[in-house]
Amino acid sequence: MNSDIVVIGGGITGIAIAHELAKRGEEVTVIEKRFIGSGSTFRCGTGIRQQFNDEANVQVMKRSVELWKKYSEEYGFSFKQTGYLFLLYNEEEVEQFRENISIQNRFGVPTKLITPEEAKEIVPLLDTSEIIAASWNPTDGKADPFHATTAFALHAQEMGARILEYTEVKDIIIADNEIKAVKTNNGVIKTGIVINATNAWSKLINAMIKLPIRIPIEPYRHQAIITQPIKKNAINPMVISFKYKDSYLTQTDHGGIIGGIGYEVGPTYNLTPSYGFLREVTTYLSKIIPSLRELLILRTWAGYYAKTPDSNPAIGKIEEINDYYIAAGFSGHGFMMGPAVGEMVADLITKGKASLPVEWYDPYRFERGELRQKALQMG
Amino acid sequence: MSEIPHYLKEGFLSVEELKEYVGLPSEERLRQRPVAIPECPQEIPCTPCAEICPTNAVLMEHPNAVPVVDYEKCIGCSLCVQICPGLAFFMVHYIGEKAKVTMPHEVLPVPQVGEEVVLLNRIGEEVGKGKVVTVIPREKSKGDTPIITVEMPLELAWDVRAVKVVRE
Amino acid sequence: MRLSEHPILNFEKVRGKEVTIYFEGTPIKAYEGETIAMALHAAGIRTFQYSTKKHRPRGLFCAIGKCSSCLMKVNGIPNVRTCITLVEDGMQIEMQEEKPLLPKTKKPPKWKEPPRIEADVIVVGGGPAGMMAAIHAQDAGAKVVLLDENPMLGGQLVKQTHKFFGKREQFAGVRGIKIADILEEELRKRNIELFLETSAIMLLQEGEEKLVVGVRKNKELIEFKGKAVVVATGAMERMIPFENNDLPGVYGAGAIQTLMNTYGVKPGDKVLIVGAGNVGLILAYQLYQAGVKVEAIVEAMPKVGGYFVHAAKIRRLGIPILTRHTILRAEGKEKVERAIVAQLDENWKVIPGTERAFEVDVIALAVGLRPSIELLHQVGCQIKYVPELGGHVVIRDSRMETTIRGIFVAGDSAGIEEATTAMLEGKIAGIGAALGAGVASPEWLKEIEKAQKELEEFRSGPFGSKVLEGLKKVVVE
Amino acid sequence: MNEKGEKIICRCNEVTVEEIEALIEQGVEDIEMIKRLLRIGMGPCQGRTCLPMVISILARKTGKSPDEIKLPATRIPIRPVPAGVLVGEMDEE
Repeated sequence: MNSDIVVIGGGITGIAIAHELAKRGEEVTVIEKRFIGSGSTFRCGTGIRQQFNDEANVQVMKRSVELWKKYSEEYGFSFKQTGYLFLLYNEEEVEQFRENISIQNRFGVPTKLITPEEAKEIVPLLDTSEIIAASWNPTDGKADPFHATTAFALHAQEMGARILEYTEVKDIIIADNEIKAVKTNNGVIKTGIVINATNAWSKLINAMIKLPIRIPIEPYRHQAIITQPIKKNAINPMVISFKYKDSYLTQTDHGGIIGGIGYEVGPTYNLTPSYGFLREVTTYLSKIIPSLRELLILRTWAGYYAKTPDSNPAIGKIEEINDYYIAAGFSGHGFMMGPAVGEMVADLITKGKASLPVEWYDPYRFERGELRQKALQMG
Repeated sequence: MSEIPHYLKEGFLSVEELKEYVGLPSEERLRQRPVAIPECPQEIPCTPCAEICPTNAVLMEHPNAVPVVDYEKCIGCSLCVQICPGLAFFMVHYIGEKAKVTMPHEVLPVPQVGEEVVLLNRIGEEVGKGKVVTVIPREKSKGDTPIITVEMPLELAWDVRAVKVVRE
Repeated sequence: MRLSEHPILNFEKVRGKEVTIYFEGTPIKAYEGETIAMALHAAGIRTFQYSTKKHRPRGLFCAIGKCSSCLMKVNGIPNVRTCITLVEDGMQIEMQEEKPLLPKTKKPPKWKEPPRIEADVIVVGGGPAGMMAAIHAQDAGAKVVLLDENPMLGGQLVKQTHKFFGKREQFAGVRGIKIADILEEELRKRNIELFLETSAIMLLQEGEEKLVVGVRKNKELIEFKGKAVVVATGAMERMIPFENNDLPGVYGAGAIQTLMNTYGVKPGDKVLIVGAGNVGLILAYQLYQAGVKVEAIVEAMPKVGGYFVHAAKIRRLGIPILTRHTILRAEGKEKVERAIVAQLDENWKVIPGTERAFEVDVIALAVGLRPSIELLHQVGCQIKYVPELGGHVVIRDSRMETTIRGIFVAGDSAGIEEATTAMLEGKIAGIGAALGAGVASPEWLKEIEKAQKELEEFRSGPFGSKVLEGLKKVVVE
Repeated sequence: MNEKGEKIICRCNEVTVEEIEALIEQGVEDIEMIKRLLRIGMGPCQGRTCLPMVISILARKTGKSPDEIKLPATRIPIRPVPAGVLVGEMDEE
């Protein structure tokens, strides 16, 4: 089999990249070890926000939200702009967020500071007794990861992309620093361009090309819970509280409350949820929304934050091997970045440069010791 | 798949099957005293009838074996009828033109001695009327199951295995 | 409607003081000792909720807290499992949309370290297998603690009014309900610590020992630390797909037995039973004893699957058994009013033109049980799909130890069989656990061997051969 | 007699036989995908009622044996628990 471009990894990143490339008429094949989304995408917290604390991420996420809106309408999957509400408990936090907000506003993202009363109007079940303000962006939102990823994949295929599930990459064949082919458990695919979109497993793929630089991406176990379904409009936005262990929660389309806290274990590939987490997450989340105490917790599960030291992904072209790109290390916010990353990588491949600030995600920054400002992340 | 016997298809033993699987006692024996008739043709792990019989008349080679009654040894004490968890043991006794059939009766109401009851065959059809001559109530039954003996016309002795108590 | 007289049962135990509960504001008579669902059913209430998407009426199904069909709002708290929650005087019960509204101002719960109970052997499940495991583990020298999520011990035994089979020393000839009493007496004699209304919600490895986390009365977290665990969590009724299979009035066979035999509530007036295995046949007999008309039993196979003697018992009471028949559809507006059945040909296809209707208000599904292995699967025991044993079961050795050292299994949760084998397996697992916990002397191995021999003997007939086939696939040394 | 009724597989999420078969016919044969796209097994009973039927439908339609279809993971808590109970003490209002 031949393919001009091979994307390794069928999560939102790989699928979005393939979708964008196929849209531009490129021949692309996605190789996924299990089924699409089976990595971290199908385990994510579903949130999509533009509220970041640096210019690059704000611009990228603004574009991503535009794409989420466009494709959700075109393809018919759920993307709701129900907003993100960061609860702020002291002057220091408020100051921090004032700065973030001014960066966001500069790029046209309409975040603003609101009062606890206003916050309570948006989420009546909130316990606002401890907050002094909140950061509110009504254009942030959430999407159903299953339907979204499947929709992108389906349309990518309609536009000519090939998606091979249950196909695992065993080796990448290189000669004279040129990629010749990708060897899988189902045969060999001749190709010259490979994109590593394997996030938590990117180390393994990087090893196959004997990547000469250090790109530290490690899998950390994070966990989440889902409750029984309750009446709609109970908790519309994604509510965040850094005070209470970086917790986040929101209501999903089907009515259950999904949420998590900054409880991290790793580096590890073990995805067994723990008792300790279950008690902590219920403790912290019920401080934010006390009536949660009555809700039945149906299940916990775990997923990876594929983390880099500055919580920003590595996106870019590797010079030493032709042509090898990487788009991995999303540190807990890969789902939301998906469509924009698709554009950025497709731009790099077809035009050699991107209109979004892709340099911020320079894969070489770790080698150079030039870490970026830590990206805003919760859970 | 081997041929499914009639009793498994229908859930009841035909009289022919009864003769084939169990073998009936002689008329002479039936007139001597009540005799236990096992209607249990299937191998299941169950032994209380063999264990309770005071004269070892119930033969069972191993716990799954079908019970076989040695009619000569059987003294007609009805303990097997009382204990059988499957309610599958009966006693038959010929006296003159009548037969007395002893059977378990685990539904309400339990009839009284002398009461007339409706006789039911193995598929619950009403086939006649009979008179209750003995009742061993639950408290006195070794197997916690009331046992009744019903007098009926002789020709019904091999059909009737249950009764219906009808009161105003 | 409540049953008053019964040839075998006495309902005084579950009819304590009379109390009043309110359904949507209407007062209903109930008795202390009953569960909410039973009281509602006795008052003729069949529909407990409507499903959100398609607004389908829903009511009871399994009646043992596993299927979540009976959820209602009780005293303002949503999603209470009414089938295993006891009534209290003055309770306010309301139908909830499947998506209830959260109550507003509430104080957040306070962190509390749960009490920790320490023992050598923890037994999860107080049915015949669990009780035997507890009794023998204690006799073998272990300190035992037993949990069961129901308000009473006995598992399925408390509903079984029929006499058991096997040998007399295995309680043959004794009614299930009496066996439950006998075993409970043995438990209490030994002062084994009991936790009723306590559901195990997880099983964890903590260092060298095991941790079982339980929730009591849906209010309190309790931790149980032990060296070995015996999981005897029983089985759950299977469901089959037929049209309108979620109408109120379609019940698992076990649910009807709970209504009728445990709580003395009449399940309905006319019943159609699907399945002529032992459960369906016994259920038909129990319904007849309770004064409920059984219109028919339909069985897809060409023969009766359960013991012939159970079938003979009901045929002579006039209950028809229709082999090679299946149920097509349940009909009725808010609840079952009719069942449509049809005949099958040799290839399991419906023969057109053979549809017939039975006017019934209850359809009992007795189509098979499957082992409840959730706790074992969650902790990581290896499982395998074995149809002869009822579905997914754990791999274990001949001493009932699973692929995780120190975790044992017994009873229906190890493979669907009977109470007799459950008790023998419970004995083996209990002694095995005591040995595993290091508190029993090796002398006890002889008792395990004795029980293993009895099991072999019990299983040596044609009914046991199917189980033996299944066991070949899951027993490894 | 009534018109055709729905054969419900997942009671919690009202998923019918037809919906599952349609998805399989579209090429979705992994039980984990069927679960996520139709939400079978994701309700309060966590698959206790529906998973055996889904596995049997999958086996029937794909020709695989039920043993080859991996049962989705059972996670803690194995039965629904009110969040407040997991924390500890629930004071009455």
